[in-house]
Amino acid sequence: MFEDVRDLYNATIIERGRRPRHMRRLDDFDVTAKGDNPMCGDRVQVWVKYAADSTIAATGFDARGCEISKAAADLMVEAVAGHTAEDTKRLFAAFLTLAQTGQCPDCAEALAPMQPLAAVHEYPSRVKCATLPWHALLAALDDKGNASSE
Amino acid sequence: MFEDVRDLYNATIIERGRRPRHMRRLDDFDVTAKGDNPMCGDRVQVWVKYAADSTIAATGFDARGCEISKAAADLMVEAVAGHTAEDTKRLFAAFLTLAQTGQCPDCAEALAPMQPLAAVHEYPSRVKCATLPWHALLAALDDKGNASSE
Amino acid sequence: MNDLPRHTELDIAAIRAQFPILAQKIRGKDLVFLDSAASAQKPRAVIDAMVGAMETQYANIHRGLHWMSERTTDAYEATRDSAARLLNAADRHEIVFVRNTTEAINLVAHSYGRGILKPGQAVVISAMEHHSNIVPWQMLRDAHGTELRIAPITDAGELDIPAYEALFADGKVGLVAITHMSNVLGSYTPAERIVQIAHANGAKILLDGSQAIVHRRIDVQALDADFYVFTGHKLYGPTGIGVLYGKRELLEAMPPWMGGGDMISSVSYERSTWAQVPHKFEAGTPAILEGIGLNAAIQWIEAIGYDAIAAHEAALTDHGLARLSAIEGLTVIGRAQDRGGVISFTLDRAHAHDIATLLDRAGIAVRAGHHCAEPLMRRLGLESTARASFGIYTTPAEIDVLADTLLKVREFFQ
Amino acid sequence: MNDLPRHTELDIAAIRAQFPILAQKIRGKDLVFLDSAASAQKPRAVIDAMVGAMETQYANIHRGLHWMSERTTDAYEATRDSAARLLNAADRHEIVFVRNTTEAINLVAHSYGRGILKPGQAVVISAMEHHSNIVPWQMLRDAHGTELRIAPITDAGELDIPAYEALFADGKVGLVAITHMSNVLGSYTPAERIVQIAHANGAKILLDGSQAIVHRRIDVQALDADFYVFTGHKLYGPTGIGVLYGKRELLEAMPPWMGGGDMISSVSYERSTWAQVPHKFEAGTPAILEGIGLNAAIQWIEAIGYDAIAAHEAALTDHGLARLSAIEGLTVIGRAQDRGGVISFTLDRAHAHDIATLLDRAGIAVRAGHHCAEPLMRRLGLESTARASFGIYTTPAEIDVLADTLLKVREFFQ
Ligand SMILES: Cc1ncc(COP(=O)(O)O)c(C=O)c1O
Ligand SMILES: Cc1ncc(COP(=O)(O)O)c(C=O)c1O
Repeated sequence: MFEDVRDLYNATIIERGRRPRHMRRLDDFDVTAKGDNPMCGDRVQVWVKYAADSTIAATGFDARGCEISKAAADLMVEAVAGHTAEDTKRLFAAFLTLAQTGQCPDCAEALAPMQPLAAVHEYPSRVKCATLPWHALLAALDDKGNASSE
Repeated sequence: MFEDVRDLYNATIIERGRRPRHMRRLDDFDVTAKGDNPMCGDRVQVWVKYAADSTIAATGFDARGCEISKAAADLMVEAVAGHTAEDTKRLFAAFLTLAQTGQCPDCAEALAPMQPLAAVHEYPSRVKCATLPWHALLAALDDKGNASSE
Repeated sequence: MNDLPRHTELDIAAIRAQFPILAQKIRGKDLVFLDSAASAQKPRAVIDAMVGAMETQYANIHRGLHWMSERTTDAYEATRDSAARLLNAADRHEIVFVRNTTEAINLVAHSYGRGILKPGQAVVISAMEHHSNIVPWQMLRDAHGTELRIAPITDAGELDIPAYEALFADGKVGLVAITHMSNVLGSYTPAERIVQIAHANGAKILLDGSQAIVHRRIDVQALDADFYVFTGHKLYGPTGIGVLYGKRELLEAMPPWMGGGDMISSVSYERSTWAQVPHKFEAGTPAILEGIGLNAAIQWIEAIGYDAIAAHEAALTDHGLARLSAIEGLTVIGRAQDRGGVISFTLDRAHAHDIATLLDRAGIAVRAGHHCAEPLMRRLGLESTARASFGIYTTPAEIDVLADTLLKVREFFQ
Repeated sequence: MNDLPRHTELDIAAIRAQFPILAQKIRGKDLVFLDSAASAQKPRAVIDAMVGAMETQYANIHRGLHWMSERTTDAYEATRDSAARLLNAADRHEIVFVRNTTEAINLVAHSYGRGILKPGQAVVISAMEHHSNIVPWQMLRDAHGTELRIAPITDAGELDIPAYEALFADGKVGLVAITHMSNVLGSYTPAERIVQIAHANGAKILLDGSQAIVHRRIDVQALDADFYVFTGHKLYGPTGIGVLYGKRELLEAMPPWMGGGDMISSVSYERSTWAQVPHKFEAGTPAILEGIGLNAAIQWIEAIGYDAIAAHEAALTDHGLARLSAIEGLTVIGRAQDRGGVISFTLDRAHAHDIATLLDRAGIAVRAGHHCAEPLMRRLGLESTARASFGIYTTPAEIDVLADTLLKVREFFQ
């Protein structure tokens, strides 16, 4: 019956949504921020530790919400590892295009981990689930404390 | 062209609207009240002097507004002369029926002066012009100060 | 209030035929619309009334001396009579038109709250309110120094009456604002009783009838409610129009809220005076077309009759509870004795949003999330639920489609 | 703002054919609708958009994960883009939906007035404001201790610029709220100039565009307006919907007004946090269908183009002024240089209400009274005027019918 939704709920998403690999609070972190989607109640918090060269050394998160937002957070951690804040913002812009259109002409290789979310563009009201952890991450990098995926 | 509106703008109304006979402030009065129709800006003030037996000895008014409201005020003064406050309220109830329906099954003879306004019921938004002075009069009799024909 | 669901037969096919939207396909599947508690679909009668006004009889109202304005004023003001009749209000002047329930509650929170309540007095709400009936009282608390007290609910999702009554002990409660039916749990609150308790303790009471009035006959005089509010779009009417009922002497004592045209008696720069109720609370050009549409909705409801509606919806709810409860891993949230056509549920291993997305692929519209009731979710220990809600046009067959599809959703997330 | 009326030809017959109501007869006479400044008639495009939504695509918005809700959200939010485009706003988040101009001004009077202005600061309005732009500032004065200052007008009915400028001398003025076009006199105010003067004196400014936007292209960035407000029903759209434009940083700095669903980010009993702008100011289920109708109206206006509209209306107004001024005993009220399609007048020996009643018998709809501008009437030394106002669909022939009939009204009251 739900064959067509396997494009979104593919094996990676289901696995990462169920058993996220990076869902943990960092005790030793430089910045953190929360993100929430007020329309549906999804919440996420992200912690970041920088390396000496200002690239991201470690990211952890805590999330309550759907499979999509948890899987997106988990994959994001891998995508941004080793990148500077500047780079991460560019990655987010590219991911936003991917999430909204399914296309990503100038996707850096770094965005490969996010590819399993490409089909979310066919589910417009779920795009925010996929981008919420990124909003929180960017708020953390900007030291803003809070973000919303409204 | 305007033959049909002569039922409302009949000779009496035009004459009384233009040259009201009782439009004057009473210097010696017992009660007074103002009335206004907030939707169109018509205003009227009424002064009443009682006789020793509590009937209305004299009524005066000041009005700004249309022919209908001025004529109605002028005719009202004649209709209520010599009546008690109680009687006047009954007269108003009867006049309201006349103004709203054109019919007045239990119109007392006292209401004869108001008959030239019978056609106002065909002009629903003008009924308030005709009843405004009565609202002010009743407010005066109840010593209320203000009335509105909303 | 005492409509025991009787077995009145509603001709559902004929009713459905009056809702053009129900014939739509969603991705090739029949639309199964189970989101009426968020907003109901509109019958032909409502659509026609609005179109008729726009095509044949429209002008601004109240201030016009010409034919179009007179006719439009009559049509709009006739809605006030209909709303008064629907609520059994004593007096048409007790009906104030607003945009929706939210505005109605904000109006009372502002005009009664700041105008009549004193700092230090308390407002009581319940633990199962919609945000609309929480936030305005919070804002009042923060701006005006009133206290906010929460009447708890039981684990079954019913108002905890002894605990509610205890909130009045110190005599500080000035106003109660409580839902008449929960949009999450489907529970009715025992309105007569909570009104009596409020009154016995010298407090006024507002009932949020957004959900209740869709399913049950309301009689504000029998309830002795001080304020009763509802929103047109859930009652098969247009968006943009709602009703605040208030007892006349209360409305008269309250200062106005918004200023502008239509709500004044006279204006000068030094001092303006206010129109009589209800106009004092209706500033500016009203939602004229929406008022006309609401009248059509009310008349349409009256023609069907609350007995038939209540019986139909009780049967649907029983059927829905039976079918959903039978699904392994599905938990129905809220088990109130007296409940209406709203069923919230969770499913093991599947988040509400994911459920809703899968159901949507099958053409089934349900809502998922906190349903604008975050504090209630917290009380229930949940993040979110999925919610199926029924309207006059809902059929048992649609509930079967929901249940059958949920079985497949469960499999999918196995 | 710089549309010099050019002689663009509007196909008025084709435009009129889009307004079903214009074919109505009033007591056997052709309807001559000259009351568009009170509220405009609705074109087929607006009617169809609303019907289309109700028949094929409707659900509550913003919180839904199903097809109907997604589509309805898109349709409603598309109106925000259209409104931003219409006003040339920099950012769609600067568009707040409200019921009408009146609510927009009350929102600013509340949130900016109580939230940002300090007691002792002054608000400037003009001597030709609609009650909607007087009473909210009066209520603010009385509740919050701000001062209310009135910028005078000249006898021609234009804003007295030197006198306006003088009001800022003591540096107390925090906010100006002024009409962009008078609904009584038809005068435009020189918006760029009054904005500059306000800003040069450190004050923010709100322009009431209820009338202006019907006739002229508005560019809030070129004007540098801080707030710009208009009401949908005068712009050929539905009732129940209007727009508040506000610069983003101002909206962000302002506290919310109404509390409820959709305007929150999170809710707990202790403390709630607010959604981002514009949602912070949009509590409760919005006027969804009306928003969709407004979008159709905006697109319809854009398709016709403000150049064509302005040229047509300038020609109509010239013709109207010429024909009416030629009537003995008739006085046109207001002689501003820069004016739009609204003509107020008085007639010797005939009160405005009586004029309106007689015109109505001839099928002609005009307004009579104080036009919700009592203080302006007092300034003019009048009780009331009759007012003819023009829309896109008005024809020179209709103005001739008005003028010819007024001659007969004059005779009647001779
Ligand atoms: C200049 C002006 N401002 C404000 C308003 C009020 O508009 P609304 O009644 O739609 O709020 C009007 C129209 O009535 C107007 O002409
Ligand atoms: C119980 C209850 N109260 C209040 C509301 C708010 O209604 P509206 O959004 O129409 O103001 C709703 C619906 O959303 C509701 O279900």
